[in-house]
Amino acid sequence: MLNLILKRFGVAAATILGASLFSFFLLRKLPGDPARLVGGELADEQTITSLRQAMGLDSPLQEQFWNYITSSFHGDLGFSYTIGQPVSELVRTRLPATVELGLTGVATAVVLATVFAAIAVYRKKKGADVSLRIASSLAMGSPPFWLALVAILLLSVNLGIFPGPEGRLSPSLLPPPTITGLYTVDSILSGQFGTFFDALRHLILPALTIAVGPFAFLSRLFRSQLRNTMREPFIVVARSRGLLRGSVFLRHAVPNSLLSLVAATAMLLAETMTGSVLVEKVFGWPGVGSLTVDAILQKDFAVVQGVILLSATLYVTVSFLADVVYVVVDPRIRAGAK
Amino acid sequence: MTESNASTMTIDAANAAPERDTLLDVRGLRTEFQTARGRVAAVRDVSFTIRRRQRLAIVGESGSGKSAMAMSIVGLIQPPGRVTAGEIRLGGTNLRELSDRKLSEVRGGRISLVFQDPMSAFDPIRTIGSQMIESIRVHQSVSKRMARRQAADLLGEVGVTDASSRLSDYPHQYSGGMRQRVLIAMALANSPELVIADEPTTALDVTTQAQVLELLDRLVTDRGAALMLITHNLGIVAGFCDSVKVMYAGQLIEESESRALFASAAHPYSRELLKCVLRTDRRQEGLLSTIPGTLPDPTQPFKGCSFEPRCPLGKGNPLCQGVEPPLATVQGPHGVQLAKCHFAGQLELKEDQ
Amino acid sequence: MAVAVAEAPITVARRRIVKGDKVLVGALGGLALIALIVIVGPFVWHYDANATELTAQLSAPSAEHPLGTDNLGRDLLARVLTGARTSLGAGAVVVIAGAVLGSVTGLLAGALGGMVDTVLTWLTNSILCFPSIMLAMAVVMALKPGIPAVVIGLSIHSFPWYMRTIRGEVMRIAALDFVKSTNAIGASQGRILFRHIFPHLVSTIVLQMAAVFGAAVLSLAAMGFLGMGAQPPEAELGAMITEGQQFFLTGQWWMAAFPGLVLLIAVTLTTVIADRARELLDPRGEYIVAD
Amino acid sequence: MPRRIEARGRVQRSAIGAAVVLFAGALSACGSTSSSGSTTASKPFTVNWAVNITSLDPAFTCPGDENSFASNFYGRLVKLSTNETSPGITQIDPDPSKVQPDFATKWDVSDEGKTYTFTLQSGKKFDNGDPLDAAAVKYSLDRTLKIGACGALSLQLGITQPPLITSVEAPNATTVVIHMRQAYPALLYSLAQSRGSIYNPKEIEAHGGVQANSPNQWLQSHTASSSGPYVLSEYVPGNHAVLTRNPNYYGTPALEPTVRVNFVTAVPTLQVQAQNREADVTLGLPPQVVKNLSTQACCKVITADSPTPVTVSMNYQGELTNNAKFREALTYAVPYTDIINKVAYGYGDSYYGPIVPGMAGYKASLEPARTYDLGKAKQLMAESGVNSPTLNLMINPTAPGVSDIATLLQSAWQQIGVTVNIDAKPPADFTTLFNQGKYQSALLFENSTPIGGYELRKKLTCDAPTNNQHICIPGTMPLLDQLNNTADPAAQQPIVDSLVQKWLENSPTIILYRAKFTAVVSPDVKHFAYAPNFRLADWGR
Repeated sequence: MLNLILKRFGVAAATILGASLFSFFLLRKLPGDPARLVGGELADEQTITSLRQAMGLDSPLQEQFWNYITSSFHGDLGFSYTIGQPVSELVRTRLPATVELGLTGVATAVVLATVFAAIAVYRKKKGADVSLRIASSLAMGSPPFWLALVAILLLSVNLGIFPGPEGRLSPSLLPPPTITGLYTVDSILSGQFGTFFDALRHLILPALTIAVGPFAFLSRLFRSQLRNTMREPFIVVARSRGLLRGSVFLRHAVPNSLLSLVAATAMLLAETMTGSVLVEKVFGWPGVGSLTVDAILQKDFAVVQGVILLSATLYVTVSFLADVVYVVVDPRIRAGAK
Repeated sequence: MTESNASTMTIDAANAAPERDTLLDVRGLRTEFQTARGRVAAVRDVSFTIRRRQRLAIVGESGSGKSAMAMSIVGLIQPPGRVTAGEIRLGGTNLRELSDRKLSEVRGGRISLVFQDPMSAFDPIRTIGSQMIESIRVHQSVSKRMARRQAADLLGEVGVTDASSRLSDYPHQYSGGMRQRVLIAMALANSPELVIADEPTTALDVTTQAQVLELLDRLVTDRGAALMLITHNLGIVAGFCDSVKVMYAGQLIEESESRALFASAAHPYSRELLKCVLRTDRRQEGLLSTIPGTLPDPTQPFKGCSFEPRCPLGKGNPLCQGVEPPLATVQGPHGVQLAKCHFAGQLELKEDQ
Repeated sequence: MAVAVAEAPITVARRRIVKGDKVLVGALGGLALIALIVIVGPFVWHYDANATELTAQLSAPSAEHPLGTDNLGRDLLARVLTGARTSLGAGAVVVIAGAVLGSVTGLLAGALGGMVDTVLTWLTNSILCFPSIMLAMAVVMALKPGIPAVVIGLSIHSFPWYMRTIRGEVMRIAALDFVKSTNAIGASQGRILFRHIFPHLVSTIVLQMAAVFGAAVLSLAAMGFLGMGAQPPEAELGAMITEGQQFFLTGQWWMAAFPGLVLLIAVTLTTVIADRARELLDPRGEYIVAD
Repeated sequence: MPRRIEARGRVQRSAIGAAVVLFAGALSACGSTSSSGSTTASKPFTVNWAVNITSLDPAFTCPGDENSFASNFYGRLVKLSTNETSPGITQIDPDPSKVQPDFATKWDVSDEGKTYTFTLQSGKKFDNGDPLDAAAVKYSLDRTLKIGACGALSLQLGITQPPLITSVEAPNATTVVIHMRQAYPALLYSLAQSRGSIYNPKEIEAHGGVQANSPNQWLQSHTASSSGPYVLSEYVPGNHAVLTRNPNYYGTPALEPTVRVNFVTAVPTLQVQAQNREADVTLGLPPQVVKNLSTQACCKVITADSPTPVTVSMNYQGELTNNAKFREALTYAVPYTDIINKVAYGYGDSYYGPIVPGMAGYKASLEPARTYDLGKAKQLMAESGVNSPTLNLMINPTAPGVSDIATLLQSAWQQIGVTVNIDAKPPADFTTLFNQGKYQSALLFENSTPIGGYELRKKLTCDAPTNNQHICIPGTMPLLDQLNNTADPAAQQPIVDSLVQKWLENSPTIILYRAKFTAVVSPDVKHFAYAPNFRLADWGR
């Protein structure tokens, strides 16, 4: 078992290293000169030279990489000259926003996908199933950023049900004290219910938009998994023991099928955490995604590098956590792990 | 599709058993599957009865419709399968007319099933205990604690040592034989009147098979339940069941007391089956694959006898090819037998030719 | 044995298409229609996608301009047609490039094994740590904003799946008897790969390509939306949504609405096709066996 | 009686549960919409600003917006005078001779104009209590000069080789003496701007000190205390800043006790919040949105003339663009009115010359607007000897409106036989390539200072790093030397005129229009001032 853990850890570390290596050399092959960017339009050669020195751009590439790896172990991810803050600080302030959005979005997707797929499979009539398939195909095919725009136009501008694309909170409100960094959680923990409702209102539209893609994916997966599970012998056996179709469905088919969602959900979570760029951009959500876009356009190495490292780490961690969940939830694997 | 002239007469009727003793009465049961290539009848107008405490074996090759018949009886035939005709009377009620809710009181209550593959018969992520408790509490209004005690007792009864602590184990922690025992225990949890055992020993090794059968035998006897044993292995039927019905291509083609069948089968197919058993006894490989040919294509309508293409006696015979044989009564040395064959009663004669 | 298994479902699928799976045939027809319109349309429609006409600035849809005009008075129908051609064409390139790249690396990793396999597997694991958009953005940053960079990025992101599948299949089939015997006769390795192993995988690869296509088109549009894909004045659906975004809230909804709608329809159709095709080809599909 | 598990019921109940949760969400949404409107009294004065701030240090950073924002935290020796253009709304006067006292109560200029002696207010403090005195002023100016780059360049109005300011002295707590290499009265103008800011030496020394030619990282996201009207009490880069009134400020206290500045680059957000009156002031909206909002009750649009021309810079030494006739031909083939009306939505005006109208040194008679004259353009094309040329036009499409203008130019210049290849670059590449002069032509929104002489020097000095168009017109260098050595504005004018003349003869730049400054303010806003460096202290309800 220890061997297995060590091996997994090794693979994870190699993967993160690979991702950093890949991005590092890809990014350092850039035509633009970051020092010139920082120096600004009127910088003379002397300024550029000393800036290159200060930014560590004058040393050989492999040395730069080594420096980068060693300092990132100490939590130093470099300095963002386009934002004026250390990258670690940026990640610290931006990540909770992304996590809150990603978690809510994926959780919504999981709930909706399981509920609708379950109804579609459970109903004997074809209507529910056909509706689900149409809905999920449309969800799969809709560009999320476009959907966000339409939602904003209809629901917040025209009907005023939701706030405009203004980020996590009404500008007039102060964010709750930082406990977890998630505004909805923090506001409840500190008893600021007005802030909670405001944060929730701001969260609903972006989270729903985020949820569209994962919903399409998960509802398909869960539907086919449920159908397969319903064909498993133990389902008929349970029926033969006198359980009603509904009980068998809820007590046996659904829990067994849910297992198959764990890995997919984990991957979706990792993907939305780092890939929610578009939705963040449209809703003015101050997360990692919108940070990344600006950093790429501004060629802010340190930030892009940091985000990629973060993304790789997230992926590896999340897939590891998914395995842990399996061990906890699935008795067969749990037994194997002992 | 040809109309079969299904006989309403059964061996039981022929033996003139008292009516009040009848537990299950199946009449004209027909089960069809809707497939991409058309409708397929898996069970074709089957009629029979089971008396209380009777032990009945249904024998046939895989694909002959045995399991479909069993599932049809408890109303668990899965779509696209559907029971399209017939009556299934348990006591006075026609099970086909019951709502699913009423029917599920019967399932696992008055009629229990024991399945073929103990590996896949359990929900893999629930403990054995919770599944047993669930089965008990569906039918009996007892507390969880009581149900658990009952479950432990049952487990002890089927020979699981340290029963109460093994209730918390998951299915995969049991061996195949043990799982089959648990399955039997669950089937008997609510004192059923009829146990349908569908190939209960196929997945087990030979020594375990014997133990499981012995267990089944004992428990069924203790509880006074009737047993319907579905198998493709005639070998285990001898000495275990009172009567045997042989199924071929969805039809019952021979009905005999088991002594009578083993002494002299009334249908050529049964004879072939018996030959296989004998060969197996002589330690030869393979069980039933040795009957030459395969089951007829169920999507094609039958003309004549369904066994004709494989029948050592009737192959090529214009009568067998053209006319479906009736279920004929044969008076054998060990009692009345029924066989769906044009040559019923004349098999020895024909064989000698 | 394996040959029979791999061939049969395709035959079944062909038969079903001929017999008429209404949804599949409808979706295929719809997509073919869109492809036709998009390919032929720009030649037929009398407006040029880039011709500005300031007097017709921001006209609502009308008989003259069925989808209206944009803020520079360019005909939106012409732009949508050209834009859809760009988006769908680039999506097709991504799909093909990913499949080719993945097939080659997969065959290499599976056939050569050892160091090559280890390195390639490590590389793909690392690649899969990024969401596709992020990888595309990194490539854009290294090269320059534009469709070529995005296509490269998305292709890189899409190839590991093919590689893994093909690598596994090559390893599995290489162990089978008939391949060993072919080897004994003296057929070269490459011949074995392409004559015997590759054909088994075609249906799997095609299915994956169908599934990736929709996602690729959306990612391309997303990059266009972020200003990292197609560059002005080039018409591309995602970039057109961005252009229309500013006018969306001031009442000129058509600029952003139509490109998005076209994206929605095209990608949904490909999703449906990929779905149905998978059901037809998947042996675990809706097959029914009595008893 | 057998116990049953009511499965169907459960499915329905959970579905209803989900619906209830969603509905509750919607209800709460409605509930708080109504409440948010009524809390305007306690709401901080909110400024939505479409800008990305990368640095808060005016001693280093180049972009005007950043200097503008950062200048609110620092006091300066002098300030610009203002004129009220309409009730409550003021605009600055860039004339250096009208500069007013600020932290300095008065100043004396030596006879030859090379030494300025400032007398400061006494006993003043930074917001954290540290003394605000002559030593701090000397430290601040020295720091700006030492760091170099944009700060030093702007402070010395482009005269850096050799430096204009030779030394700064602080003989006592209330006296600062600035020695210059030569007389240059416009220095007062730059001292009144962000570059003349006074920092707290203690804070800076505690966080990295001063290094030559390098920015101080800490100061990019922090302020060195505050000597100005506002204190930066919260700053989330790329998101928002909260400014609170500095109780120790030496001057007139800020109008609003608290100002929240949201850095929002998403236009829809800005638009929606302006409409909902969630923002008191919205800056940086694209013109069509401003136009749209100007017709709505939510908003009042304030415009001001600002030195922000939109130009196509031609690389003076590039292939094709080195042809003066060709450049001139292009200037006659621009549909100026169309661009102003249809792209700038009327928020712009026309002129043609190196000095923006309203700048010190501008003469309307010298710089009349160009006309759209295709005949003349074609004639000039013929004279130029260039045959069916292709012009590479570099743009940064992330800047609003840029790609529209580029597309229009493409169609317009097509008519005189010029094929335009639009070369879109990401902002970083655009800046790098432009500053290195590696382009043929580039479309940009310029932001110049209102000092004509400075602008001329910046753009026309051969081989200067600021001359990114590589303009080098024979005979201009002696004129520029003469301009550098002339202190008196009246004496400067003839030199400026000749330089402008030279520039016009060579048409190095196509000036499309001058973009007007626009701010969308809510009707509650009673005070608003436009200045090159926004003084938020003068804005309020």
